[in-house]
Amino acid sequence: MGNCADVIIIGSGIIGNATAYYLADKGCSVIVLEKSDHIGGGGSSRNGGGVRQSGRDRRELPLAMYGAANLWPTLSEELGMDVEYYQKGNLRLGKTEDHLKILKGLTDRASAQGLGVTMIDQKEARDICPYLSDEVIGASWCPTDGHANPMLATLAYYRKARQLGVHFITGETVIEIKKYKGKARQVITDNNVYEGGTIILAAGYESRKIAASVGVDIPMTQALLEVLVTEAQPPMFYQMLGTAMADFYGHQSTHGSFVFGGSSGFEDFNKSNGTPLTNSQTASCICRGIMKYFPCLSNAKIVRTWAGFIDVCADHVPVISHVEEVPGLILACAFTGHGFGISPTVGTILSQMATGEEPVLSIKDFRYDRFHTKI
Amino acid sequence: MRIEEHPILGKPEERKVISFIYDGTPLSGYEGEPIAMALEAAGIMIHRYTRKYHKPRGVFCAIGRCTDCVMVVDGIPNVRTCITPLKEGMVVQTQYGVSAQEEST
Amino acid sequence: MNKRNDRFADIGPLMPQPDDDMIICRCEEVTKGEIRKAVHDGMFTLTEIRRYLRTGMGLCQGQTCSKLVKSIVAKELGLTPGDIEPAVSRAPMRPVEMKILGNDRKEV
Amino acid sequence: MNRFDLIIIGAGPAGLSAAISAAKNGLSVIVFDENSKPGGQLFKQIHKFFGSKEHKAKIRGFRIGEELLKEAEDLKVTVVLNAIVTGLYQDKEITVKIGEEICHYKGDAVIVATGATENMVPFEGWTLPGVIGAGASQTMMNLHHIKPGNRVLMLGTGNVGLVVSFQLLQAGCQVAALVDAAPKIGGYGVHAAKVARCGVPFYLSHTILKAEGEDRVRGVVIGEVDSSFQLIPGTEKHFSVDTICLAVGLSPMSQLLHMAGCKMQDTPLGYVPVIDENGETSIPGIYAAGDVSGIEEASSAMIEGRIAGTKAAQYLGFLTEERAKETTAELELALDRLRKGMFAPENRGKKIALTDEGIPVSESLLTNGYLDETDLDRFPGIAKGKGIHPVMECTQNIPCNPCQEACPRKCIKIGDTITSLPVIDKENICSGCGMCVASCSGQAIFLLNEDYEPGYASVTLPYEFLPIPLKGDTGSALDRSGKEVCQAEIIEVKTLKAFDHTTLLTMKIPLDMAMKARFYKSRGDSHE
Repeated sequence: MGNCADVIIIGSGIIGNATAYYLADKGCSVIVLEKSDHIGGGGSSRNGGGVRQSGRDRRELPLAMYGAANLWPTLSEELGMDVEYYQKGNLRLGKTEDHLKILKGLTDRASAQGLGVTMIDQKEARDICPYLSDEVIGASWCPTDGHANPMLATLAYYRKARQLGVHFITGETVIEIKKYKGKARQVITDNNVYEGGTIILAAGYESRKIAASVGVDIPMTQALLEVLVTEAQPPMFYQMLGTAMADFYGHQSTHGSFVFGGSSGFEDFNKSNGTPLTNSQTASCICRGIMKYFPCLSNAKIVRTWAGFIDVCADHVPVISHVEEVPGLILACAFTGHGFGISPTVGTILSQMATGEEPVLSIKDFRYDRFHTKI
Repeated sequence: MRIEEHPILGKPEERKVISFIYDGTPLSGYEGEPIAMALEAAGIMIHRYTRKYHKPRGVFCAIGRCTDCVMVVDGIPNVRTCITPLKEGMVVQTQYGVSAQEEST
Repeated sequence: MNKRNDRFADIGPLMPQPDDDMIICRCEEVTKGEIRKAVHDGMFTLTEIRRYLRTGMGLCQGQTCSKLVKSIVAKELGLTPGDIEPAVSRAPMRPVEMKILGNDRKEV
Repeated sequence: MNRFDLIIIGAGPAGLSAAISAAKNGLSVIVFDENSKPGGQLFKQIHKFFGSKEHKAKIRGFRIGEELLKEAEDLKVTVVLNAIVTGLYQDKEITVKIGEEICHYKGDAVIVATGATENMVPFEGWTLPGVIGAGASQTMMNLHHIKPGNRVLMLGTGNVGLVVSFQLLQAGCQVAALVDAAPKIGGYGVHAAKVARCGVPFYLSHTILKAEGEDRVRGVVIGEVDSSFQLIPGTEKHFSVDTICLAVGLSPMSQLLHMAGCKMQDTPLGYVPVIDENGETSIPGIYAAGDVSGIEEASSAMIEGRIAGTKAAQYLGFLTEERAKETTAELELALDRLRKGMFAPENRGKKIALTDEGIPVSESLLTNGYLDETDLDRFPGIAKGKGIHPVMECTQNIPCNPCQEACPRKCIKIGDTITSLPVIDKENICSGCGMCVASCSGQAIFLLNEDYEPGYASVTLPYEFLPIPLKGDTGSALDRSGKEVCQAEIIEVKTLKAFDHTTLLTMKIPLDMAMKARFYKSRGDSHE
């Protein structure tokens, strides 16, 4: 294959790897370039693993619903590797009337779009998850939500795509994309030049700098979030958890350890030395958030905390789009921290876009040129 | 097996003898010595059985790094017994996987 | 910079060895054979092996096994252990109960 | 925010030394250590240290620890114990678990002195209870007064393997064998000789094949390996033991430095931060000292600590550059003196055939753990003499000279290069006081008197076991390999405070055994 392929994908995160798999499955030749030394080194392996539909932006909900119905349930089988997907529902918890009001708003909008999500009271919530603190007075409940292991899912797509002949190359920093006779053709890295019929840019926040090399800009910023994991616990419950005020989110994994993410309020301001570093206060804040809802976990030992960047789009919805002014370039970035749950759907759509097929769902809401001033 | 007198270190300084419960049976040890040492002195080497292969594990590094010596102490699992001081009336249980209950499998 | 960046490079077939069922990661009970197979599945760095098999993700966070896993991965890739980057070290250095980790807001 | 001029993580030899030299220059210093006792490895080391006076030679490790602690307390250094530093973040901020809470501290400078942890080598059954680290058994014996087992097999013949094997014998355990895959013993010959003359066999070019037992270690099988470490079929040997100690090297615990973002590198001495000669990492104001910056001995860790403490003082303006350079230059010389001789870092792995004096080294010492009789007469320290005189079976260039200072009559000369072999100064007459025998860190000096009685000679040897024999006891004399060679009668037992728990036994033996008998075994007592 050398340095030419039908499709060059920039970024070996969950989106890049999934797309590579679906393309190889269609018989395309694919090269995936990853800047870091690790496959899935970015946010894809660092997130909380939620595969949820409730709480999604109405434009993004169809992608989530399609995945939960058609792709996630059979993914482990399809990729020949357990991605630890659970469809045991999502509880978004509330402790005050205001919380319930927020949850009610989200529930009504989503059910209007056909998602099976309802408000439940304290008793029903505790029937589903008996470990809840009795201060929880109600929750929104979506039985078809779930969670999976982001590390395994990212590597499972990679492993399968690699088996199907996709060339993955790590340690390749993309400098620029170059047009050839008006069409995006070359991907130039520190030490190589690659050529592809189609170029898919799926490098998270880094996509902004690369897109600029062909005169395209995506309005997004970077935020630094943290996640923590506990020691293994006896099996307790497998619902995906969240709260009205997003104090924390997370779930128990197959291994028995609980993975929890959360926010300190400084996500847009946390500093790093270029690599995602934790700061000295966030993990403690997440712990306080968790214990408010799950006092029974207060003795659980935290064994690791880590951080990850998310690419925050101006309107908090991703860019999944052809770029007419740069034919042959497809953008897939700015997932704003909730790309994992919709990655199988997005991978499928991107593989259809790259092979001229009609995407299974409309992507008009995710055009790259949708950003207009407020007046 | 305790060293009564050591050629270089001599006799250990006086320590209070206290009692604790190990898997339901009362044992005695010195206050403040690591739980693992009190067990070792009583000839108890197995601290836990691993979750996947149910294999016995005991003290390995004795400085709180390898976590092989963990047991359920006063109801809390994964306590590193090689660095946790013994206290009067402590309840120490063999750990099976991640808890004190022997798994049914 | 990991020398084996071309993940399509042929590292030869996975040859079973007599000590494949030996436990290497004591916390998560991962065997040598599973580590070697993971390399042949495409996992060329310790971070990938760690995420793929959970080696080094147990209670001791790799303090006991990371050096062993490193030499197994290096041997399988035909590299020296020095070429393999260890996984990133993260807080907490020792397991800390949630209620203790959450107890840090005290104006001193 | 709790802020200090200097935060030191680890109160071992390096950490305490750094705290002392920083506090001497007026810095506000706080030291954190996760253990309940400070001193790190020092309090587990009960043997007398090597080196020279400036390295606190001939003092036992734990006494050095006590000295350091006292000095730190006198200088008002705060040492917080049971304090686990859980993270080293940006802006030199650390989080410390103390009791039931997490405290935040910041330092204008940070010295990481977190030491090392033991390497592992897997073999079938290595997860059985009873397989422990050599350092673990040292902790159990010397800190907690617990015997790790009754009968022990030691894997690894570096200094740790040798020293801990001797300590196992002192604690009353039996040592079945010392095993190493390498063809040669890795540690000091004198340490090997101490164990060999107790009758403990060495199996080099051997490795552990299998630990036997279901619920705990019940036995072990070792096998010989060829030069490429492949098993030679049919060479399996079984030992019934209840404990297996692994002394296969140490690795720096450099996780905090890696977390903080310091540039790291993989070296034969472990995964360590890239540091300059003063221990400063790639992040200005963050230093690494002691084993965390590269595995060496406690003696070098103490000096590295003092260098880092001095540099931190200069970095924060408490010391002028000139004064700092003066101090560190002197310390670097002391450090350099330690890094000389056959076991110096630059000689690591090299085949050394001759001593600095050009004397062929004893092959037997490297493969069996004891000098062969044919080796004896070519070494300056081993010679016949009139009346009582010292015999120094010290045949390797190691940085050590306590015997030179110990002798009141100046009978022993090493000279300025402390790695030279000890030489007997014929002009001075030995008084038989035994100070040299007691002060030798390697227990390699004996007093010989071939004119004790017609047909008989006396041998005075260092003895650090219990029970201490009594004058008039009879038993057997063992040769350097621990084989019983003749009857022996104890004619003198000397224990002085100055000997610091090394008892001097003098035994009467037939004259022809004078250059053979080097140890004593009372009847019914087995050290094997």
